Amino acid sequence: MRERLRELFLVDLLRGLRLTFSYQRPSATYTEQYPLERPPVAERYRGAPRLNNHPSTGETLCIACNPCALAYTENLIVVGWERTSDRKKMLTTFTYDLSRCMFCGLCEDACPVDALELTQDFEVARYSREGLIWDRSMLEEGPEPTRYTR
Amino acid sequence: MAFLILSMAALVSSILVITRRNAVHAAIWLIVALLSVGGIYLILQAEFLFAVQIILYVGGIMVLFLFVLMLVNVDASVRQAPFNRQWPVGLGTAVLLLAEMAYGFWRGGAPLAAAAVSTVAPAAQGNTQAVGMALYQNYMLPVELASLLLLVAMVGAVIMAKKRLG
Amino acid sequence: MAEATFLDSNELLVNMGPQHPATHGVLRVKLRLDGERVLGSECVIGYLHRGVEKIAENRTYAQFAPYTDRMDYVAAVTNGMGYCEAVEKLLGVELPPRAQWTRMILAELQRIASHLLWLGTHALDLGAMTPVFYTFREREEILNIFESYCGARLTTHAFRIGGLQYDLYDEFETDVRKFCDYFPGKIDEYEQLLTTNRIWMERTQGVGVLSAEDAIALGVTGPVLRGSGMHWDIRKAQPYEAYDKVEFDVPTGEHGDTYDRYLVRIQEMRQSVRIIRQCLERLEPGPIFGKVGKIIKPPAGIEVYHSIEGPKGELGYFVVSDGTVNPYRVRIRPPSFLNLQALDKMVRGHLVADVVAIIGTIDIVLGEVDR
Amino acid sequence: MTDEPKSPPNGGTSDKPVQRAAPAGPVTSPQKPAATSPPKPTPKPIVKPEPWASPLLEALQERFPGAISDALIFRGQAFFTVQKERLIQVAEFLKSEGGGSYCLLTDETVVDYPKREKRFEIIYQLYSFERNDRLRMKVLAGEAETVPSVTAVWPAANWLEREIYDMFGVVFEGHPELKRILLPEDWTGHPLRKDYDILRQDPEWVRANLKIESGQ
Amino acid sequence: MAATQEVARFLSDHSLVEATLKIVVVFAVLSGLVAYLVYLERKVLAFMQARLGPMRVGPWGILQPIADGLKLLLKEDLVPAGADRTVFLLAPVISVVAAFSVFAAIPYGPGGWTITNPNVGILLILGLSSLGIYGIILGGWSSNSHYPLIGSFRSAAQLVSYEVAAGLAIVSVLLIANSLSLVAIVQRQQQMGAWNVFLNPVAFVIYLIAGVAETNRNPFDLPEAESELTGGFHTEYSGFRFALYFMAEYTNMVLIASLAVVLFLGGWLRPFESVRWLSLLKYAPAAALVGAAVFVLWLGLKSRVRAERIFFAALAMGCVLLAAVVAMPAVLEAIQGVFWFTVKVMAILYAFIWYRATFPRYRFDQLMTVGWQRLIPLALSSLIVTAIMLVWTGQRLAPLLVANVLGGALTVLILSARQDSGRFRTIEGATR
Amino acid sequence: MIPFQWCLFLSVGLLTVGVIGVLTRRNVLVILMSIELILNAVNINLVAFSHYFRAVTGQVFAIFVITDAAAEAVVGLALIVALFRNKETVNADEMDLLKW
Repeated sequence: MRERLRELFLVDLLRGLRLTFSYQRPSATYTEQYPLERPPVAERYRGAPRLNNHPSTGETLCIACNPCALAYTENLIVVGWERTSDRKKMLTTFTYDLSRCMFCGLCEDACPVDALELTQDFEVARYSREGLIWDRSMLEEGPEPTRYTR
Repeated sequence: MAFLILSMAALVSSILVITRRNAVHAAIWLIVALLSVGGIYLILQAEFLFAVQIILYVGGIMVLFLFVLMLVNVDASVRQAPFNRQWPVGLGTAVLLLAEMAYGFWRGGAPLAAAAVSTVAPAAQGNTQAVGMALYQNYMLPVELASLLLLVAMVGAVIMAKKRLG
Repeated sequence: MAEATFLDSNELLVNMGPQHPATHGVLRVKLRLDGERVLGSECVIGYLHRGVEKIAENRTYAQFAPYTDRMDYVAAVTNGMGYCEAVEKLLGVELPPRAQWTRMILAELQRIASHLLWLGTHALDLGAMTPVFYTFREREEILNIFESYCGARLTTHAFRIGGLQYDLYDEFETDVRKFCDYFPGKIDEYEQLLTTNRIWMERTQGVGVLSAEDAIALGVTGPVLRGSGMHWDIRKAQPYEAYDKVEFDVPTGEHGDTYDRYLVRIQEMRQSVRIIRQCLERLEPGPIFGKVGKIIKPPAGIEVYHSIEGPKGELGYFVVSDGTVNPYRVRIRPPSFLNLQALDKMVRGHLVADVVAIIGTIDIVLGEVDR
Repeated sequence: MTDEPKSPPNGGTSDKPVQRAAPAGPVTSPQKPAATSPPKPTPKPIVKPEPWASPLLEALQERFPGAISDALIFRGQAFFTVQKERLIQVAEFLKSEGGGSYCLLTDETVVDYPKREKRFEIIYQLYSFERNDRLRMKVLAGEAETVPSVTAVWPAANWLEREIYDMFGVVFEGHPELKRILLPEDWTGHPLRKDYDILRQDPEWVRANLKIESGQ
Repeated sequence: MAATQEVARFLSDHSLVEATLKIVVVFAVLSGLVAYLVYLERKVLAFMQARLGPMRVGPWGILQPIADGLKLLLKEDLVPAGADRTVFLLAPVISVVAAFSVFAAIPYGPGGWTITNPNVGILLILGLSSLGIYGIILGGWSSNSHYPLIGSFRSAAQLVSYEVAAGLAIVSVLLIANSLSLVAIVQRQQQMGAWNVFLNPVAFVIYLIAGVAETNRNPFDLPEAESELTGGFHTEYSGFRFALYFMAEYTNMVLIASLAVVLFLGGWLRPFESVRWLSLLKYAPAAALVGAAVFVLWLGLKSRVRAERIFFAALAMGCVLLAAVVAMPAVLEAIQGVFWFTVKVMAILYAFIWYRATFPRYRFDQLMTVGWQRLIPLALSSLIVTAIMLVWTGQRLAPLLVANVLGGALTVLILSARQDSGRFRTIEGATR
Repeated sequence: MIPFQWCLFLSVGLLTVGVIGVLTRRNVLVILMSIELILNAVNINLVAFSHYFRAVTGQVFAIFVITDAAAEAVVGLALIVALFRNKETVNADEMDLLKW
């Protein structure tokens, strides 16, 4: 009988209506106005790659050892180097093909010297495929962060 | 003036009804004709009938027509000849009919028009009320019969249009 | 569709998908109709086929792990966990407790996230447009936890063979606890919108009935099987990780219809919260990596099948080793693939509008079906 | 992917050309554990499959003498090989109550050993709800041989066998509609065979259907 | 010549100019209202779904309707191959004309606040609004595509079925009012001192449900169920013609709401007119404007964009000024009726949006079941009960109300008696 | 004011057109529509007489005619649907069998 009465007076529907009504309070809004307010990204976020320089000397930390290129077989990292006179490896070029990257972090894991790092920058979209192939200077300076204005 | 326009519209669209190849177009023209006739009712101060015409004819029967028209495959009939083989006979019969009517008018039209009371303002009570009173006082039995007719038609239609099982 | 749809008593072939709002991706269903009633169906799949199993043969064991995330892309953590466990089983590695509890917490969170996505889209298919926004809001919280833990939200690559890549971040426990505290209230809200709603009941009750016998015969697993009344959950039947040390119930349906499957999944979310709470209690500092070498190179000629209870059903990995660093063969047993096979059985005799509900209730992810 | 962008000429391609690591043998899989982990290559001795002994196996051998071979167990997972001709009977027996009611066919797949005489090893993963037990059954088949379909025993095998046909080209006899399932109907080759080159994925088909040059 | 004389008389007629003016005003206001109804719907839906809705075009997205309209106007007007071109182009026009023409007979306020008051007003409205079906059927048919065809069939079937229920609900109001004229219906409610919703709540509920169904809105939005039929009858339409359909649809919403207000909620009447101490409700228009000003000011204060702050401040200022004007006794008296009419219409429109945010969608056969097997018997029983009570006790509030509620409840119970009561299921996790 | 005869002329015109339609068209649906035209012609007459002779009876009869038209249309259309299902045609001259 109770059930019947509830059905008769549309209680089930009214409960739903009450719920949606209560959500109209401004504090319940969950939207982030993305370009206006940039969402905070976690510390461990795996975003655009960066090739770190030494903070004080400005020299690259990369020792051109190559495991990053081998860590991931999508063949997206190409490390170029040459031997110096004392048979040490010197990094010359470093290309990173973001169009093939799936941000798994294996290359970062492989780097023994914290040179290659996936940063918190997540805006890596480009207008061309070529724009996604980052060379060494791009990797060292990082992408230009997009500025949004209204 | 308005009467002339409306009656011309009714006549022209009714001619289009019977000449269009595509039955859906014919139905659309029929709707126009019916609306014009409804307008004539309005001019003749039959507001209730006007409303009934629109609701029942235009809003009900013609929707049904369109429904059925779209259900049955009209593509084939569009390509076929719209008229049947004995159309000259039909046309002749119609012309004969027209002639007969004309004769009737010629002989009896004038006295009829003379007998017509010149129009005056409608009765104080609304047209709807008058019709309603007439329907439910003088014509009670026909109303009941009409409702019975509708019921029978409905049942018959359902039975006929139903898909056979098995 | 022929013009004379409604009058013909002939059969009629209708194509649903692969671009259709209600097929959840690139599924194409060929429906044989009598009017609006479904006489039979045939699924055409493979639009998202990427040859994951072939890729596995050309990658090392560790390198293949990120690819598993891309199969059931709404439950990446569970996929990765299954794969890592399969390889660990192959190697005979034991995990330290902290790694096990962490994996369980994340896997259960992922189960909730997957169910939330299912709930939202399923409701959307049936015309309730609001739940999807609510469920995505809660799913967002889970994804935030994932992001803080491993740096990615969707394709997490959260675990490594032998343990965890990262230890938990500092606020992990507070975050998860907070989620566990407020989430059951949100489930109540979804239920207010749907469970007792008469329209929802009419749309789902008695629709897509699948008996337990049929379900087993067709290889259906997971919530769909449980909705048909089979009390079977791999976490209970053949516990992996440390599921034998936590208490939880296995919800089962009775009628095997869409409504029961809906209730089962709702209950499963509650149970997952329960598991997570217990895991949090047991979580203690300690090592997070088992004894695995730098190079994973199992001996030749051994093979192992390992399956876990994914959000969609039994997710199995069959790994064969030939003694090199690359697996000789990795076979993935996708739950959605076999569950989708039951679609034909379920849609027969229902209306076209029910097909939408039934596809929704199987909870398929085409990335997993096609691999 | 065959001609990948080389590093610029001055980049020392001398001793280590950049290359995919696929079959390159002892290239390190750069696992960098966060916590301490012992660096020794094999953590503990790995057991080999051992002979399997169980009442079920005895019953099987008794009912189907000579049909069962190579009954082994590894990591608690039992498996055995069945003669192809007796497959259906064995399957029916296993599904029946006397055989342990293995009524759920969890998976059916193939491992391809092209060097063996019978290159295809068809694998059936069975599960019994009553015994809460998994069982692995194998059937060997050569290149051009057909295998009896188990769809009559376990309807779940329908799509699984179609997938096997699609990926390996194993033909199942008695399957209701054996056609490709994941790949297009006019695809040539069976990609999961070991001798199917991943780099030559039917460029003809790609050109005809996708109107592009194969990207591989 | 008689005709020319007639034309001359027609033109010099004072009432003709007045009517034209009114038509223009009503059309303009209605178009604006419809455009902003879409905005309102998006916003309210968004808030109910914990979102913000349109935010990009103008402050808080208030220019969104203009942007949408411009976009639709500038879009290519596609006619699918194989379509019946003339009919295809004509169909949306029929829809829109039918939807707009009906507003001629709606009384927005007392006295001159109506374009025309025909004595068969309600019949006229029902008739004209039923012409909208042609827009739907012909549009779906002429598209020469399957989904629109099915969509249009569903739509038309739905419209026709639910019109019966709505019509029956209206008839019980007509019985109480004793007239077909909308003005007379409102006046009768004034005389009775009670709105019809209190005399016959069952009919009101039926009318509301049927109204939702007639406007093809959730939970009865099957013709446009995108998860099944992509877009319904207007799938193939684009650009301006799509906009016409869109307008027709939302105009119909306004129409259903207006009719509900006139028939059941006392039209232009102020609530509690007979209660003396509540007569300060008279100042509600001014108060509403002040409230709007405060709200706008609050929005402006929250905004971080300078231009927006200025805009909102100006808007608030305008509202306050308008409030001052409105507060003048003469103006207040004049707009009283229209104000309350609008408020009630907006409330019902809000309810329509609210339903959309909350309910799932019915299946087509269930929709028909609800229409034919629930609503129509209920409406019939309500009609019979009303008629009996009118004859028996006359037009008195209490007996009518009690009898209608009891009759309605009884009917529902009888109707649902056949249903199994085991619908409410729960599943608890079982440990075994 | 409108002369009485005009109404009658219109009525005759509609009637003739309707008769032509009934007699010459092949499509059963169009024939049905022509019948509706004839009925409308009758109605115009009835309403006109009712108006000019100030008797409401004509309108009452017009209402009966409309009722009849509705019944006729419903049954006719149902027949056509049933016929179409069996014969796949809507042409009158092909429906020449006494059984189906």
